[in-house]
Amino acid sequence: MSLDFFVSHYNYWVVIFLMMVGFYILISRGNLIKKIVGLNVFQTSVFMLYISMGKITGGTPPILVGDGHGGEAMEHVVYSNPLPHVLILTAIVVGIATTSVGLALAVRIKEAYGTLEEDEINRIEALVEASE
Amino acid sequence: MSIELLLALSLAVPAAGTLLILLLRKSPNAREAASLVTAGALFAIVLRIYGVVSTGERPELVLAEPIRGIPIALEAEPLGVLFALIASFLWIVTTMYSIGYMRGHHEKNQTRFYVFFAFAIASVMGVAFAGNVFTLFVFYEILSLTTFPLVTHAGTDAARRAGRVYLGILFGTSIAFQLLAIVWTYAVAGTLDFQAGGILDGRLAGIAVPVLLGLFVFGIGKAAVMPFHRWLPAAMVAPTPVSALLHAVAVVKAGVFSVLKISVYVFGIDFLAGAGASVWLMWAAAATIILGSLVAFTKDNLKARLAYSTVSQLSYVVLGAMLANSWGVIGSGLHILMHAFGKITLFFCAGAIMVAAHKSEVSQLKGLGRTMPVTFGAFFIGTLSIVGLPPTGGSWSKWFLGVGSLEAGQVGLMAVLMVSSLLSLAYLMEIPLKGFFQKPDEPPHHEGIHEGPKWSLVAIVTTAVACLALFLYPEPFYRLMTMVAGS
Amino acid sequence: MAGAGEGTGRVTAQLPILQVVVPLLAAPICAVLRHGRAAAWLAVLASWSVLAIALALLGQVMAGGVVSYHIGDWVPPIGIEYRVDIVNAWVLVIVASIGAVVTPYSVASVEHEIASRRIPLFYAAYLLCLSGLLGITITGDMFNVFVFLEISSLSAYALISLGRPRRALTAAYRYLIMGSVGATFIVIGIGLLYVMTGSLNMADLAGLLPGVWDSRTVKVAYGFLGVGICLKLALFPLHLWLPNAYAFAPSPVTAFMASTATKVAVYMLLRFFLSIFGAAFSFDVMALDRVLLPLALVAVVSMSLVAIFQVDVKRLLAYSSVAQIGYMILGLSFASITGLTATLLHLFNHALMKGALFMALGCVVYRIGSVHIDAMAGLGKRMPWTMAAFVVGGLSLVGVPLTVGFISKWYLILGALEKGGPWIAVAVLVLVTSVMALVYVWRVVEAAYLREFSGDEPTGEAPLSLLAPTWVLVAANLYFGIDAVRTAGVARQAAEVLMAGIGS
Amino acid sequence: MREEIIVRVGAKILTPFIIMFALYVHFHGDYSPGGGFQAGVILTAAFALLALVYGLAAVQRVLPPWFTRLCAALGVVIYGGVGVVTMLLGHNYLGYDALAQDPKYGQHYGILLVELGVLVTVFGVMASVFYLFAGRGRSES
Amino acid sequence: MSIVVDIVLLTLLAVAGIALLRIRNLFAVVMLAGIYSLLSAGLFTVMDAVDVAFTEAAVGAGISTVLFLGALALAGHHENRPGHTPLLPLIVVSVTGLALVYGTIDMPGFGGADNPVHHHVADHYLEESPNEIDIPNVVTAVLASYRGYDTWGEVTVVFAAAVGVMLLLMGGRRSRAAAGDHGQAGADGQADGAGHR
Repeated sequence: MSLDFFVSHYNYWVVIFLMMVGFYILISRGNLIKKIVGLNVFQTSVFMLYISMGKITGGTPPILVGDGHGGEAMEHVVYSNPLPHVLILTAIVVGIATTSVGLALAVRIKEAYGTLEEDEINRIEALVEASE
Repeated sequence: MSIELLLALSLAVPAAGTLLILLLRKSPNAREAASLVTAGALFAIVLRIYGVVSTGERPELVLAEPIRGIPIALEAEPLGVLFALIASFLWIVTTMYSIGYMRGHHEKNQTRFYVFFAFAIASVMGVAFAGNVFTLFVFYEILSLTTFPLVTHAGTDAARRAGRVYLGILFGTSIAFQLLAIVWTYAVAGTLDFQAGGILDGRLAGIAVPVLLGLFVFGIGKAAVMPFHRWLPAAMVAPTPVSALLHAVAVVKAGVFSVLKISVYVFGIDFLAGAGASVWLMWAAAATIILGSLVAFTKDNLKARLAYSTVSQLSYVVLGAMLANSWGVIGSGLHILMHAFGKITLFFCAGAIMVAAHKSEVSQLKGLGRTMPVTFGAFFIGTLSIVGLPPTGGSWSKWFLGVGSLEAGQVGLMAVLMVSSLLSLAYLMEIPLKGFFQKPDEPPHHEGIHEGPKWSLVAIVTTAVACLALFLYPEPFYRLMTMVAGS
Repeated sequence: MAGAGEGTGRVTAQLPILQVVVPLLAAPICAVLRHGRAAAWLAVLASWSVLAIALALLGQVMAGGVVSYHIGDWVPPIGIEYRVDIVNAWVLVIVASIGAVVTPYSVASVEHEIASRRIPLFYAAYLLCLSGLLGITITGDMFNVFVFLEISSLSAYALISLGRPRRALTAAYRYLIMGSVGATFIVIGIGLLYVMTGSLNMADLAGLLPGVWDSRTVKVAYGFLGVGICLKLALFPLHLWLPNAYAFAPSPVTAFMASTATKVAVYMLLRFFLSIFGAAFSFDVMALDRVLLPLALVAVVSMSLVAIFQVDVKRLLAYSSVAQIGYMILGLSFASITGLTATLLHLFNHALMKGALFMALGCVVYRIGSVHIDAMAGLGKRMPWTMAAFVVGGLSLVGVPLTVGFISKWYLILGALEKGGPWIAVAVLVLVTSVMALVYVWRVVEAAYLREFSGDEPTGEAPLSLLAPTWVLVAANLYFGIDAVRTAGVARQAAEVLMAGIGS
Repeated sequence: MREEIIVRVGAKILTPFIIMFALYVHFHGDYSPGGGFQAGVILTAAFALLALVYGLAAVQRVLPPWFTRLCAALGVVIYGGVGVVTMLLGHNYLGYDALAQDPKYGQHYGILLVELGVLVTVFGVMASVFYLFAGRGRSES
Repeated sequence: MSIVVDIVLLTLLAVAGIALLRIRNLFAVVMLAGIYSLLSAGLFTVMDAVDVAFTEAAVGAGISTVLFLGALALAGHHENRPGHTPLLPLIVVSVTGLALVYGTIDMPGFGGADNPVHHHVADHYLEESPNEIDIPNVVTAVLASYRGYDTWGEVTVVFAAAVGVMLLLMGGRRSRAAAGDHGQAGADGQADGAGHR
């Protein structure tokens, strides 16, 4: 594996590592709120993956410089890709939307079951089911 | 009136009958009159269709086309007409019998009984006149469904269990085997139409042929080839007219009819004989014949004994179809007829005994023949017909089946037929003998016992006479079957 | 206004976007209405216009081929495209039909099951869910799929949580977690495809992807999209969220979700894997058929078995749904036109039968508040129309002829037999599981008809406003079982389109 | 209780920054990073922190829940309404060119309007959600 | 220079991630998650995604923290120790992660100007938006016009979330009040009326 390859890919790998940390929190933790934190970390890291894709080395943010009327003024400026940014803006919003619904559910579950721990909820449900 | 319209009417009349019966539920007399009138009308229609078909016409009618190229279509051909004649005639008789029985036995939900009975007959007509395998399958399944409420009529735990077995086996086999066989046939032949000479010749070969045939034969659970016969004895919990319906008029006959029809019109007897595909099924049928008779021997309950007798007798028909020659087919078709009349007589008698004397076990029948001479006399005639002795119609079908066996070169099957005839003679003849010639165990208190309800008696006499008449006049039916076998 | 002069011409050109905009704009209006009834009727109106639009679109597509709609007048792939071919026109009709039937059904049902002040919000969420599903189906843009997926999912979580038992909450939460994981996987997959091609437009991608088929990235993207979608469509073993979600959600929600949500997920699978990646890539390179076949078979067999032992009838049907999804995937795994026809037909047919069944159960809940199998004893006499609907739906589920279920089975078995050889075993398995379906359906029927009612309070038949929509679906079960030429024709055409791919 | 203090102090420090941010983001969306969404979120954040510091009731007097709920729905309708208007003007959905003679102006108007829709909805939603979370503990204790 | 910032930020993110995994006081977890968001916002800035960075900061560190705190206030903030070794999650995560890493092998290198991703539609946005839309911030142009429909979808998602939260949290805390006797208000004798707590 050449150094070039490493330099041009390490970013992805760290991001993947972060994604997996989030994913791991999500699926291994029993606390309903902690799970949502995990989901947030997971998604935020996916966002980083997208943004990494859009980056051009030596580029600048995709805000056109010049007089704003025709981009021909500054031909030499390299802009990073705006499209991933747009997508991720949308995704962030979706993320917070999911988080808020998830948290609302967690609150209601706490009120109904008196606990936020998955194990205990499962135990209560198993009891109810057995009594059916 | 166009003949196609008559075909449609053969389904529509009993279906309309259900509505009529439902509307007249408040007044039992009107309700039962409606039943009788519908039955009579249906028989008249079928007779008219018979007239046309016997001249060689094959009227057709497409009802719908669920899947492209596979319509729900009706077609009148000789075999179907034969079956339709049997069913529609026996419906009249059974309705008469039911009027006596259901009232005499104070059954609940009588309206439901007549409604579903009429429904069942409508589906039987569909089976009889099915123009392709798919249509046959459709009405076959509807028949299972419409007879289910009849089987579970009593609503007891036993009835519920029986219903479960009934539907489980009939639906189970038809979905798991028959449907597979149908789709397979379609995949191979590209059509499902019944055609003279079959549709599979030249399209299927090797081991696939016997396998496909086996899927059909065992998939038609109503033919009760062992090991899929359990539903028939189980369904004995139903009221006797239902048993008559199951055994003689509709359900089992629809089964063996389907087997015969598929052998003749889907496989074609020449193709079957050439491929030797049906040999293993001949022996499956033969085994059922013998085993059924043996089990019948051990049953003391009269209806159970008759049920196993039916299991055994049905396989005669299957056997005839599997012989794959003209004599076999003729014998098979005639046996549907002869067994129908013979067995319905026996069931009617069993029901009459139950209603009049409240006896259901063979061992309780000693001396009862003297108080119920007509019933036991009819039972005797029915027995002769089932065994295949002159002067009853049963002797003809046995004869042709025997000839067919020899023609097929299966001398062993001939022996099977003989043995089983002896067995059936033994287990059935015991009943009239007990009735007429044995002294009752206990001092008789027969004051309350006399013949069954008069409506039932009329039915019993009718079918018993028919058994005799069929010995003298088998001609029209023989002609129909030669048309099938020759086609 | 400008378009007024040529009224009809303009409207037909705008149909694709109206398909989604109508319910989506009705949703916020519902949310601010004060009266539940007003919101309900707005929703009914919206759902009926959705059906009208969907049918018109199907007509357009069948007459004139693919309809492409450029949102914002931007030519794809620059802008977002709505692209309707016969495949998604078909799925749109399925979703819209169910919506049009379930919405009026929900009026009485919701008033009974949900607190009155939440009813306007319920309809807002319901319409959002509907438009989300429609949006996923109609769009020709990958990322737009994700956005509408989230609209439908978020509203679905909320709708499910409205069920009365508190277990509805945990079911919704579990669905939220698994659904979000699925959505995130889909986003990852889309991102990987995007990085290799620079495009998000489906038709465009279909043209670009063959150039990068060999790359590992595309294969991994394939895997992530696959897992993500399978989570959404509850393919065994990723089905764990489904049974409780369906069992504890309010009746109309269950009826709606069971008949539409998983169907749309199956559509996504077909669209992504067959149109975008291409049937050739999926079957030859990724061995999709060989991966899906065992999963589908295990799903069908094991879930049918589990269903047999359920005592809660809603849950019984939920497990049956997972099994039925197995049938759909099974058809796909045949990798043949007939198999796909079976899949596409079953999308429609299963929507009809499960819709009818769950709606019948909703009637039961409305009257006796429970769908425990013991509670249903003797219901055949007390609620004859409801239970008759259940029986017909059940027979359809079993696959009895003259019902839609039979048509699906027919094509599925035909597909297996066409392949010949060991595939006969698959056909046999399909039939055996039909018999299993018979067992679990019959347990309910037996309870309803052959057991005596034990309680004392008399129960009447469900109100007409519940029964009528239920029977509309029951009638559809029968009608399309007797005349399936048209539905099968469309399904077959769609299957041919899918096997050919967009590019060619 | 220590956590309480952290929140109060943090809120006090952050509030002015957040409001400044919101204004900047809102008005410079076309020229620099930002737009309706960011502005909406930041605005809500400001209100949320204010509520934490000065109490929910005080904020709700200025900004009643029915109003935020209305906003949430209104923004969606504004955004979608722009699309409907362009359709009525004979263009496709969200074809802003229809909004003025010069397509560029049309685009400007369109973007302005939809960003307004975004701002209204995001603000309305975030505030409503915040109210529900913050209000729930209080309502019955 | 930017590569150094990049590496530092990534390292900090990794540290924050691990810490999130291990800490069981949810209050601290939420704060740390906010920090994680801020760090990622920093990373976004480094990678020229200034709009995203603003949003992430506002959402991740702002709104989302507030919501989490609100939820914790209602639901308590201690997490139980995990009961058993989470072997299955570990396997799932490893497989997923390795699959992704495998997928990156053929991915165009980070920051390459020739990557296909920059040359299909992105070109058009950067070159034509001055003529077609004429606002300097291309992200806004794409967001509100070229892909304006996605943004409407996004607004709708937010709205859907509001509807969801309202449905869930509006009204009193019925279930808790009723849980002592029979589960849900208006108990229908169904399913889990048992509600033992």
